[in-house]
Amino acid sequence: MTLLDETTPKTAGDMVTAGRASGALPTAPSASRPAAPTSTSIAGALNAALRDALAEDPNVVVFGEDVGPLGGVFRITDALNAEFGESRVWDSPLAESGIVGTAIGMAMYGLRPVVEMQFDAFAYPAFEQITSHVAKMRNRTKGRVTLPIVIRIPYAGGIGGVEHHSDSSEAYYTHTPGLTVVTPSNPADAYSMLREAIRSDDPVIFLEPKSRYWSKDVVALPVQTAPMTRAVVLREGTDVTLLAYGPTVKIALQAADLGAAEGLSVEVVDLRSLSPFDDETVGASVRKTSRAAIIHEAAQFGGYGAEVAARITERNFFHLAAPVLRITGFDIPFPSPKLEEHYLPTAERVLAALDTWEW
Amino acid sequence: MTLLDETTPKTAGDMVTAGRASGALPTAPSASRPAAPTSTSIAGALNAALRDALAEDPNVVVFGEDVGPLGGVFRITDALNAEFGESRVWDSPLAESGIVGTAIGMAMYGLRPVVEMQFDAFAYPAFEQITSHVAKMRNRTKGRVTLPIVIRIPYAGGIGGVEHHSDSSEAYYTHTPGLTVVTPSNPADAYSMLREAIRSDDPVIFLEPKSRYWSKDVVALPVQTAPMTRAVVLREGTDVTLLAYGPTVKIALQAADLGAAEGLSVEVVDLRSLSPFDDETVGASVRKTSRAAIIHEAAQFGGYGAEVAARITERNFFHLAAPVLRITGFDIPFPSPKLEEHYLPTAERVLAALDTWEW
Amino acid sequence: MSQHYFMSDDVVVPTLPTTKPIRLLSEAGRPVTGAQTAGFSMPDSDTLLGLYRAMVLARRFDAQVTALTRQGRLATYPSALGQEACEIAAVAALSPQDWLFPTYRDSIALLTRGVQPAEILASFRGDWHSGFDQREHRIASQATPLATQALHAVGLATAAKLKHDDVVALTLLGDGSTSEGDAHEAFNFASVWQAPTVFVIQNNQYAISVPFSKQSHARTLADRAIGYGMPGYFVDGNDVAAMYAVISHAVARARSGGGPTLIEGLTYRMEAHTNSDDPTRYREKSEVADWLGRDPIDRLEKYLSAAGTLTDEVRESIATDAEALATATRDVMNETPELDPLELFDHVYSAERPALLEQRAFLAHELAETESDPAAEHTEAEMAARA
Amino acid sequence: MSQHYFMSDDVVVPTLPTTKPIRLLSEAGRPVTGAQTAGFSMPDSDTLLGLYRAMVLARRFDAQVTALTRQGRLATYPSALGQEACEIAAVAALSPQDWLFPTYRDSIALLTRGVQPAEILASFRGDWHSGFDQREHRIASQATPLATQALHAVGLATAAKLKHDDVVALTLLGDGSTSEGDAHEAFNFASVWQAPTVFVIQNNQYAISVPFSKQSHARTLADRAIGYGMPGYFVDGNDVAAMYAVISHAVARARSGGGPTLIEGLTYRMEAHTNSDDPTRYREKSEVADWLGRDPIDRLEKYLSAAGTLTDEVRESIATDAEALATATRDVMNETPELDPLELFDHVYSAERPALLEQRAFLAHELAETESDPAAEHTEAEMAARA
Ligand SMILES: Cc1ncc(C[n+]2csc(CCOP(=O)(O)OP(=O)(O)O)c2C)c(N)n1
Ligand SMILES: Cc1ncc(C[n+]2csc(CCOP(=O)(O)OP(=O)(O)O)c2C)c(N)n1
Ligand SMILES: [Mg+2]
Ligand SMILES: [Mg+2]
Repeated sequence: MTLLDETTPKTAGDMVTAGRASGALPTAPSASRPAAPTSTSIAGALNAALRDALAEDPNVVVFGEDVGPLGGVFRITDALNAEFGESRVWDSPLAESGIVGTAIGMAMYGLRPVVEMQFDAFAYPAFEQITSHVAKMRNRTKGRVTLPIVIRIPYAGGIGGVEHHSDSSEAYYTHTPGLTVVTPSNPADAYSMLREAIRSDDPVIFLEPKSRYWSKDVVALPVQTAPMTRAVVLREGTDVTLLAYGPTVKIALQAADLGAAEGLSVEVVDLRSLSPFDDETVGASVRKTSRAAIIHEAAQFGGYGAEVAARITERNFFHLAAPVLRITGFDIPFPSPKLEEHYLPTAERVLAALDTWEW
Repeated sequence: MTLLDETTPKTAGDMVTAGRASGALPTAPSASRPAAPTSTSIAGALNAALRDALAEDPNVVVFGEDVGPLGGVFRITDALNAEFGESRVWDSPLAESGIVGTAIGMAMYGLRPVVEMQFDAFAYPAFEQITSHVAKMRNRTKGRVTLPIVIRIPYAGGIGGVEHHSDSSEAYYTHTPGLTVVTPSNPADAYSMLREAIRSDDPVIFLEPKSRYWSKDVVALPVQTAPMTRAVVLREGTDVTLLAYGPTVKIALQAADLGAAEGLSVEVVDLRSLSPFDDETVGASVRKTSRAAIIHEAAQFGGYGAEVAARITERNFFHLAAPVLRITGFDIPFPSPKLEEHYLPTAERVLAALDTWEW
Repeated sequence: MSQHYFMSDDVVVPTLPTTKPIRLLSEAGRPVTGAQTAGFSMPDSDTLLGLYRAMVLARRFDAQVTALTRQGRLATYPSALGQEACEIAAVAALSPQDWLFPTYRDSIALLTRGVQPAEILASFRGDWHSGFDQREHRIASQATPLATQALHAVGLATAAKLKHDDVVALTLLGDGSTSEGDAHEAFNFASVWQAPTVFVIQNNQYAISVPFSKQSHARTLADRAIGYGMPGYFVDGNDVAAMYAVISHAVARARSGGGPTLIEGLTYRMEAHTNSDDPTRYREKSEVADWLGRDPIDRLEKYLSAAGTLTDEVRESIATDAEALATATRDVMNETPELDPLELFDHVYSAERPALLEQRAFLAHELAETESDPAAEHTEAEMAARA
Repeated sequence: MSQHYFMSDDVVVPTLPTTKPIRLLSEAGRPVTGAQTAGFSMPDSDTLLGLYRAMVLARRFDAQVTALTRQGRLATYPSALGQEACEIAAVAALSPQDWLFPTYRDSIALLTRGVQPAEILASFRGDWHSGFDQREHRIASQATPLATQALHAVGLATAAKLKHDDVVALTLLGDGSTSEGDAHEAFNFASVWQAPTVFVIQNNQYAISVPFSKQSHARTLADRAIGYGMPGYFVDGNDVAAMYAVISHAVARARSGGGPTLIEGLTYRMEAHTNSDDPTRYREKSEVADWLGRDPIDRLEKYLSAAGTLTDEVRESIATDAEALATATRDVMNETPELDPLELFDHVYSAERPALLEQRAFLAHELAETESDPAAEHTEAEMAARA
């Protein structure tokens, strides 16, 4: 307006809620929530995390396809629309680029949108908004505009889904600088990591292993586990490090059991954070065992395991007794329901792969 | 119609031109074209390849943004609209998903569309069509519907482009089963590989290194070089294998010169085909030199170099004297024009990286 | 050169779609006259009888598959119960050489066009992603990524036009899918290229749980046509006579070089979105009951019966055919198709890839091992036995 | 619950945009009366004078930057020469608290809203991707990926609405960009959510080389509005009075809860797309000359001069300001900003990442080496010297 009337308004910037400092974790549980340990599924934990985040911070909003009265096709947003109303949790029109694009504008204004992509492959229409804006806005504006957006994506297979319902798309996001990509493998992490993701000032791709939604643990919510950017050693061992995340953590643990039966001491690391990668935790484990394998469902070629294998090797070459192995999906489109069992990594395949090493 | 009138038409399928057998390479040059060697740029070679393909096969069509009268922003389609007319080479509306999506329908009907994405980052709106259809159609239909589509994408930096004009997006495509991804580094390959891509029954992502468009060689067109799915040893050496593609091949050759000055015998391999990966050629080189490094512009994390490093290591672990190195862009969004020089790999950085090895 | 459209005097002011849906048959099955027909006339009785027969068979098939799905025999099945008028009219309006681009919801359109139950069900029971020969039937695979197939239809229609072939491409779209960018791009490409394409939106008023009021703020989806300079029709999607008349008109228009048309059929999804959906969470039973009273088959049946076209004899013969179809459909599910997991590697590329052959060999080896030792597991006992 | 819109009697039949563009000032600079004003009235003279001043300054800036670009001082610059009426009217119609979502083409809109030349040029001369403080100016970064910013505008407007803040978001769009899926999704989300958004399409009749006739088959882009149930206006984009009146109306409508509006301003891109474009390949010089005769500044100047508002004195003072602006703009290019390559790593994430710090350290080391030995190269001589 200066050229028009020479007055430069300076007020509106203040209307915008500045992003909150990240890093601080919640200390007090929501008053309304008892802390008694109960059997909780990943789905239930995610639902609780959304509920608590909505209750704690009026800037948190949840929208997407069917997340309102239906509660999402996986029921992760169950009852939230009824509890918080249409202005906090609502059904959007059916358009993923629109969902992510409008979330960007909301985040610019100080909201903290949590959006759901209904299935992995249905996030692809939003790829430009994610890659060219969500990932780059902070850098473009020298940190002046941060985008505290969480994009929740149920991913991977194992549920007998028809075509396009079982993609593992993590490699697309982890290769995109500016994104934080995390994935929980158990209910406690599901709760804690989603809370932390929502509290983060950076955009987070939050990958939910859909085949594990209904797997349960006894947890007392709210719970705070390790920071979401850190890997966690789930099981200690000395002979080999199995690296897994999301849906394959269970397989790694099964493989560890099978291995133990063969006298193999297997260390299992749940990566949790795919970007950033926790070089410290992983490096320490690999230097201890001198052997590592990474397990994921996505196709092998150019998959996330390639990065894991490459960086472990770069950083620990002279500690390695054998090449890092990749136990992954094949380099083919995800199969139809009846054939997915032949595609998905199994504990037996992990053991068979370990057998290929010269010990 | 059977339930309506019990007649099941069986004719229309025949109207559809069946995909031609792939693999056969052209033998005779177009009659109209002299074979005298002339100084030819990559841009010129690509233009000639399109012209010859259009002349040879009436099913070839070229469309996209500004590819008509303007000849494309890089002039790769220069004069083709005038020569072949609006029904063979034309400007489409401005929508990349629309361009790829309609190309799919055309290919289903027997055409061989060659479409242009104006810049790398502007292919992202087409990501769903590429990932969920272009890559999967053949598999979905058990080979009954093949999609002989070429998606040309000028990629990478080095031209002082403003934001979104310098992305290296190869890792997104190479991780997607069903796609063939190739990239030439010199005029002869540009011609030969584009001809072969257009002749392929499978969809090809054809990545054009935009900073090299105007680099020239003396070539006689039409030319037929190695099959597009094979890597080529450009320079023989015994101490180390430098792997490069597209814009970084020049850097590898410079590094080889610098290395030679230091008494280092450097073998340079131009990968040419990113998917499939030519394990045979690369493996032979690496087993000879026992050391390898991969150079690319894209960010390192989850970049194409991760796959290269991982598979070389898997397949040649006990031949390797040192970890495979990655000389790549940083894990940041591509910088603004004045800062790109600090981001892009250089021959000096390659040499510095080789210095980090214990020799 | 650029188009100074505002300077030319022959700009055609577009005709808005009607506010009431175009209708030829009242809900009571009586012929409609006057403005609501929008000048369309009743198809002849042979055509109507053919449509009736196809709708009855389609419904029987759909009900049978839904039942099989409830028994857990299929991975999923999106029913088109209540949408038969849209589905069958769309197929009936096409000539043999035309192409159909359906969605997951449109199995009965495939059936009506001659795809066998076994071929249709292959994907829903999880054998392979698509189970029929697209080229044989001129039907694209049933699209799951919403609205993507509309662009394929435009591309195919454009290719046919370029080759001077007499081919029209018709695509079915859901109301929800019109919100996707691809729907817009398809409308726009079709109109700019004057591609012989017909867009039939089945507005069944829900996208899974999301009601149409949250999907669009427009009076009708047919209004979208205005923005692309193409004709748009808002039609009673439960009136098969009207749907057939309007779609046929659009197909003829496309065939004669008149370009694309957008048609919205207002209908209702009587079943859940798929077997795994729970519609009680988002809609009243009364609403469903309400729409039961507007059933497309009932309506035509009343009309044809009153006209004397639908005799008891014909009705019975159709019923018999329908039962035979249901039996054939059940039989399909009693056959266990031989699936070869190794085929997973065979259709990814036309050319062989050494790395893929390695993976194929790995699986072949694994399968052979399992076969030779079906109980094989890495158990302690087994290890001990082996040692 | 689902919307049985065809059953309700109070459906509003949409009003089609006019076929001739809305106009308040004739090309000769005389006030227009009658139908072509569509009921809009002439802004007051103070406003018009303000618009005039802003247009003159904007044009001077634009010309200066184009000249600097021709000298190779900038990486690129997309000129808005000839589009000043659209650009300045859009900015002038906004209140301070409103947000603007511009594209690469809209630098003069930024200038008019108070962004300093140095801040605008930072991105075009290649210093950093965006050079101004978005929040200070309530202006988003100039968007390059076409139509993406329209969704950001809708999102921001929705957030403001949810917070009950009095904020309108206006986005500028090119004619070509309306073909993108994102444009459609933005129109639809805005109308379904009744977001206080104003979409201003500058139809400059070209998308780089592609004329509007290859972009749309509709009569006007304003016709798109019908399909979203929002008002659409087709306006003479070289008539700043009309653009200001219509945009102000739309902003007021949005502010009062009336939802979004779509406005098409018909204008012309007088310059090449950017400095690297060659428009002789795709358009006639005569066409450009033609549009020179419809210049938006001339038109207003004639009107204001005739009305006595624009005295020689005022004209001179504006000219002086314009020259001062041009000088300031040149001065910007004479300063060499200090760029710290290490800053490349500082804004990617809010939290530190160890691996990124390693890369930062690598570059710091490399920079330090080059600094200490500016001629450093891996030459044989150097190697020998080191040894
Ligand atoms: C791109 C994309 N996003 C989301 C989905 C998930 N999905 C499948 S069906 C559906 C609803 C579609 O509604 P509509 O278009 O009205 O068709 P209907 O199911 O009612 O026939 C959704 C959201 C999808 N298949 N594709
Ligand atoms: C998604 C996307 N595709 C392609 C481009 C390349 N591109 C930049 S400007 C332009 C033309 C835009 O035309 P229009 O929308 O009319 O705006 P104008 O330049 O005329 O102001 C194109 C194709 C882009 N920036 N973004
Ligand atoms: Mg629907
Ligand atoms: Mg334009």
